[in-house]
Amino acid sequence: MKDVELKMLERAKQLLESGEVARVIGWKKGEFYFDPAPASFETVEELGDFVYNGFCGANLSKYLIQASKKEGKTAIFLKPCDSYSFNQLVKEHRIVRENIHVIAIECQGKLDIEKIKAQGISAVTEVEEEGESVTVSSLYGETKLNKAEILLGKCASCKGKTHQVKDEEIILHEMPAPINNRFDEVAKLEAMTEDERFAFWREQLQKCIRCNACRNVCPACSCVKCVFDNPASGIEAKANDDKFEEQLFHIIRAFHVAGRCTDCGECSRVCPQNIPLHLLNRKFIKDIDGLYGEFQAGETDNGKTPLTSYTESDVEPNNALGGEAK
Amino acid sequence: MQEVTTKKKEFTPNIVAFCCNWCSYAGADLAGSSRLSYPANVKIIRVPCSCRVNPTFVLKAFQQGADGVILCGCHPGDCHYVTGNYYTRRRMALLFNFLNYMGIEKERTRVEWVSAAEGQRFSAVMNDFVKTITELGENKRLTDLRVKEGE
Amino acid sequence: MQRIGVFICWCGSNIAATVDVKKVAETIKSEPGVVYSENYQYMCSENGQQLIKQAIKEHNLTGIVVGSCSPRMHEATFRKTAEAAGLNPYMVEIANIREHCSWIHKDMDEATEKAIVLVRTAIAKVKLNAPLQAGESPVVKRALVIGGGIAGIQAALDIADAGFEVDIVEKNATIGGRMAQLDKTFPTLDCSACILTPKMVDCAQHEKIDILSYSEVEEVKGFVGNFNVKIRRKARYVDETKCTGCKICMEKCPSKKGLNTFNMGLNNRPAIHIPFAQAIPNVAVIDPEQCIKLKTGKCGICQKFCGAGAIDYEQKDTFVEREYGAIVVATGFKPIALDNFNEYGYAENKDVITSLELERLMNAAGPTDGVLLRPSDGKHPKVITFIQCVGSRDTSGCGKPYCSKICCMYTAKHAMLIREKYPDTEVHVFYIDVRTPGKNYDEFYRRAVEQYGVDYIKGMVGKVYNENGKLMVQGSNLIDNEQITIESDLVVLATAIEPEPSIRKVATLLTASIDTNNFLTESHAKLRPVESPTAGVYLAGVCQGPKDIPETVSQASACAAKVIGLLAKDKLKTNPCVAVPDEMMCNGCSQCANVCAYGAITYVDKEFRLGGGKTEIRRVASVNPAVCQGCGACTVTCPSGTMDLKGFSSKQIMSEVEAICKK
Amino acid sequence: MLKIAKERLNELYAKINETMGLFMPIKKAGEVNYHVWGEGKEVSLETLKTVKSPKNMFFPQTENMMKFKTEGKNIEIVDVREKLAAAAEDKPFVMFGVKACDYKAIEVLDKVFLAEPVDTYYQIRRNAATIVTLACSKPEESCFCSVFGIDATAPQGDVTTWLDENYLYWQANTEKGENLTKLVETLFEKGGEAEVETQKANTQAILEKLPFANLDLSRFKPENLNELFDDTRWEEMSEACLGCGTCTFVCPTCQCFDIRDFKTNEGVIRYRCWDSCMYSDFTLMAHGNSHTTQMQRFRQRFMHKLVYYPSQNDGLYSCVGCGRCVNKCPQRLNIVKVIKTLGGNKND
Repeated sequence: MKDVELKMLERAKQLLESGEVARVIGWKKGEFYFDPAPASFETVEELGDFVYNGFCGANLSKYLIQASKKEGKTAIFLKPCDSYSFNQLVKEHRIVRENIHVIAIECQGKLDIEKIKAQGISAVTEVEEEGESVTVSSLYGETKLNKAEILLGKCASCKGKTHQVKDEEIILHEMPAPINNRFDEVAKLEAMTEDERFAFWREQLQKCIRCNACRNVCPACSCVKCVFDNPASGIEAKANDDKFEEQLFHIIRAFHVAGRCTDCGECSRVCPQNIPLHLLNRKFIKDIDGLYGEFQAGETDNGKTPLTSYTESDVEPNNALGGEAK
Repeated sequence: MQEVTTKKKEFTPNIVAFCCNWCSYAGADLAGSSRLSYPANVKIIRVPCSCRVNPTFVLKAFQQGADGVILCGCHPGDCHYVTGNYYTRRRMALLFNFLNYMGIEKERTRVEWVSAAEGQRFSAVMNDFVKTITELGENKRLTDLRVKEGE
Repeated sequence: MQRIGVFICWCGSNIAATVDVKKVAETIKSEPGVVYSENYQYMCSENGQQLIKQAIKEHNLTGIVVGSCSPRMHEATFRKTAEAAGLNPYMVEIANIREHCSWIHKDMDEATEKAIVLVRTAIAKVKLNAPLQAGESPVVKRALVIGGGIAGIQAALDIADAGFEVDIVEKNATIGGRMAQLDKTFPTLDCSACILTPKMVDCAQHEKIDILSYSEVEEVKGFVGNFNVKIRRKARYVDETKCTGCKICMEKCPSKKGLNTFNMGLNNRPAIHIPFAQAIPNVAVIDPEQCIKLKTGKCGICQKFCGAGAIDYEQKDTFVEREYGAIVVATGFKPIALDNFNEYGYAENKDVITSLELERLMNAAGPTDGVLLRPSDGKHPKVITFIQCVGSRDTSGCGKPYCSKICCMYTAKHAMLIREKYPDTEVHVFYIDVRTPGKNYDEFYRRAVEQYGVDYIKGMVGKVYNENGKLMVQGSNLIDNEQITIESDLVVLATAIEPEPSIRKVATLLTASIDTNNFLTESHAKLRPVESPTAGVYLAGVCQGPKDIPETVSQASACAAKVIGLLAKDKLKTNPCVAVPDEMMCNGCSQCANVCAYGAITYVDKEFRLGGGKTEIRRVASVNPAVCQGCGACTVTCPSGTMDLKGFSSKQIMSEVEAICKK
Repeated sequence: MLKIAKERLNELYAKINETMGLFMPIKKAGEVNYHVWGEGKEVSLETLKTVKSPKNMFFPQTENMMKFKTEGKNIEIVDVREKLAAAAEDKPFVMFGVKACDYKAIEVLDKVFLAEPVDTYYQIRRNAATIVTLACSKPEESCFCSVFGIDATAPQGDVTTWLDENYLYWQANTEKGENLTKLVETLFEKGGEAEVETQKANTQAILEKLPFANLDLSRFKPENLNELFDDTRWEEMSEACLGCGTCTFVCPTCQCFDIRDFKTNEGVIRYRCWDSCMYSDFTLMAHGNSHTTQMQRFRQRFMHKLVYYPSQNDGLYSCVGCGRCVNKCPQRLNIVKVIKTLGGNKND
């Protein structure tokens, strides 16, 4: 992975030095190996902090809403799954495509520091990646972990390693094959009784602190002003005061991104209470696939979404239960 | 136990029906002028087209304590606005499915197409829906407890 | 602070018998915002309206709620009342306590309680109403008539006579439509051509009428008063301005084996042809599927012989775009296909024919020059059996559930004409019911039975089959309660009629609604029978429902009257209840435009102040209020809540929900 | 000092629960937060950082302030504090297992809510609570309480406790603590001073090794306010900020709230709920918003923690180094990065 990072750094330098782009959006070093933060680099000096490692899970595409409106071109590093979000944002006219230089980068699956800590490892100071094994050093000792156990939730059901958009690419090694299990958990929930499902979601959503991290990180939630922040919407709510509001927020959010959500998994990655929010969006995706034919948001940067199109023979709502056309 | 049973019997659900102006509201009018009765706990909100019904309205109704929500519109293909109800059909199919996924009883939500000529059907649909919701009981899963404070 | 007035109508005893109107009015008085609440026997009456007007003025009302019949009935009435008293007409809400309450509930307490909730709901809404101003749009003083049959012709003539320009778009090469194919007309038995063709000529000669034959509507944009229509003028390969209608080409054309559709395919016609002698325009047309020159490039005989030099094999479809203020749809009908009715043996037996085919066989200008000869062998049929309701009043799903309305009368006509001309012919008619409402209709039918000795048999036909060259019609006689078989030479099927299939496309273009039988839907079955729900679109003839010639002509004239009324105005008021975007919230994502059926939404780049002296250019939605029809599809598609609908705003609907749910 | 064997802790909880409410770190749906204790609940005392901090118990995320009951045109105002006070008196509660940083955070909040004018809602709950703290024995990499002078090995509180493999050690510090001790005394035996001292020393050694132990706060002083405010690096520090409220909602000292109305069947409930300076509508007023960019909002948060608050509270920082924001920020921004960028490290 180090070679990929070096190549990216080299390319970023070239682009900035040649003046081809005014800024490069990537990740910069944090306090630890495992906490790189998204960053915009405007000078070669700033690139001193540039990093690309197993913890660069963040989807950077949303930053382009602002960046693509700035003076000069912006180069961005997109992992395969981020490229879907990019396309979707272009489709919705949120990104000025001409102002962006997309560098498709290699991704071998990203790691989740919370999962590492959940193994009982506390006070992590260093992480080393070596192929499929990860060595974690802490103040209390050293542990070797298998990469598969500590993948980010979204990477554990990777949609595939094909970029949907790119102007150039930095891919030095073969990337792992897609993992087609993303509807398994949804199906498991579907198989439960209504009571069990209600209990499951109640318990999960009760944790919600309405911090809006899921919404604010979501590339599909790119509204200038969210209905939940807008007193004129009639459903404005700042903090949850009742179980209903948690449901309202998550139901409406899932509905608003239905047909637009690319399943990038950022919502679940950022949730401080680890609510499996992606299972909400995946339900919509699964139903759309089942009822109206397979659809992957962000596969292209144009065309209608399943909710802005129809066929005369669509299934009736009362018969649509379970998400399969009858 | 005794008390619970009697309470259950007394339960009269509160039903919100969104009706499109051109077909279903007119169908409800026809039910009226044909004197085809349905329970008084069905209350109709007139919307220009079923496609005007935002999922937030449906949720708002449940929040405020409605026990069932039904959307009525022109039959697919007959929409006064050409395609409005086609969008309704997709939106509500997905929304209702989703609500059920969250554990909301699937019978609580319904979409029916009722033309302006179907007064009989309107009445039948409403009678049936009220019966279903009465059997299902109170909406407890999507209601906002604050709304009912003091009850 | 809102000052709401509430007016509860008794509607005589219609409401007052089951709703305690006084209690409703009294209870509502304590609703926040309500400053006046009254009940009255008939709010819609002159006195009732006077009461409202007075209250608006005396109590300075900012909004009113009328608890009465359906808003579909009197909303407009009370809006006018409010306006007359100086209140914006959109500050009126109706609580439907009749159709949705008093008429369906029997228990007074229950109905009263519901009425109170309904009135409260209307109050909740009216509190959020905003005064709306109807916009204005100019009216193009020209009408389009789609379809050149008798309905279209009549409508066009009436409109043109009032001094407005009219274009008739006819998809066939000539106007005239179905009526041109008919022989005689009931109940007077005058010759169809004799009464129709002068009207066709009138059209052709009228300085205000432009006939676009062999043309079809391709695209319709705009809205009432301002339709922009793109019309495809199909290539007829004959220059309309040059052709003199001499018909030499028809004689010389070597490709003569085309089915003569005007004669229902009972004989043939050349590739280049004029559909019938009195065609308007009297101009030839080439069937490209049949023309040797157009198919192989070799021939060109007609061009050689055409003295006028009118033949143009290179002709292409052309398009004209015109503006219209109003559109009349008169697309007519066709008999249904009989594929689902094998029992009548129509496909196997040449001598089983439809009534329209019989019309051609009896017409002097038809394939047999008016002599009734049966298709199989050209002999005079001696026994003719008519079968009624073939595909009409059919609930089996094979045919149509409705009554085609014209069959009883034309069958009586056919039977009578045959008995008149060929008295030795035996005529039987199988019928379910004979329906003869209409002036002189029943008399006409009785003449057929009593004077002309037509044998009417009440009963259905089970089967028609060929036995030794004879057509055996096996049916039941319900009066005598017996199964009978009639050995016939000719069987005539009174085939159901259905709207011309092209209607679907036309309806889509016009965004006019269609019922389950493909008939165009009228705005109100009784009170607005010739208007489509789409403003500025009117319906004439069978496209709206089965009807005979007198009815069609009446409806066409009624359409014309409506169109004239519209075109006589210089400006139109537009519906103010349209979508309105809040630009501050708009992401410019285009989802709303994707679901707008009217193309009312466009996007513009706008500059917004961000604070700190910074600005940002954003793509935002913009709604054309004259094009928007106010369905609200965009409002739900919009995730940011940018789109709202005036008159049915999200806040209004949610406040209604709240009011209903409040216990 | 008293002690109780680890396996008898449930008896202790049950005993407290007989007469008082008992809130403690309990795992529910995979996450540890303060919940009401009950038999069979998954207690997780060792968890250093509950997702929501204990502040939620005194300053709940949402709380009704009053009700406007309407009937027709009449409005009656209902003061909910009477009910609240009665309930608190009826059943005072124990907060069990509060860590040193979180206890310090309550002190920070006290200075805001208990200063004149007193926030009576907060006060009622605060008075009803007996706080039992628990010393940390296994600090994490994101912990930096020592930077703020907090001793994680000996937290304050009404009662201080230490937990090792075998025992929970108990020491009352206040009258409230004594009262609580009396209630549960019978369960305890005496002793444990030596074990506690050992644990303190061990923990102390780790605390010194923590990566953030040497953060330098010296620059965050009222006199540097303008200089810090105008620092050009705020822009790059905040550029990845999503504007979500995670940091503020997990923070044990963030105290901003908003007041809103909610319509009910009976009228209107006026409630307050946590607000976040990270939100675009924070301090939104009729004239508009005084913070128009995310940078300004971001700066507000850290300036408040490190400069504004201390300048009004005798140098007391309103960060306690719990490290929740370090763990939870979706894009890995946090106060440590800000302190390092603007203040530096003592060893640098």
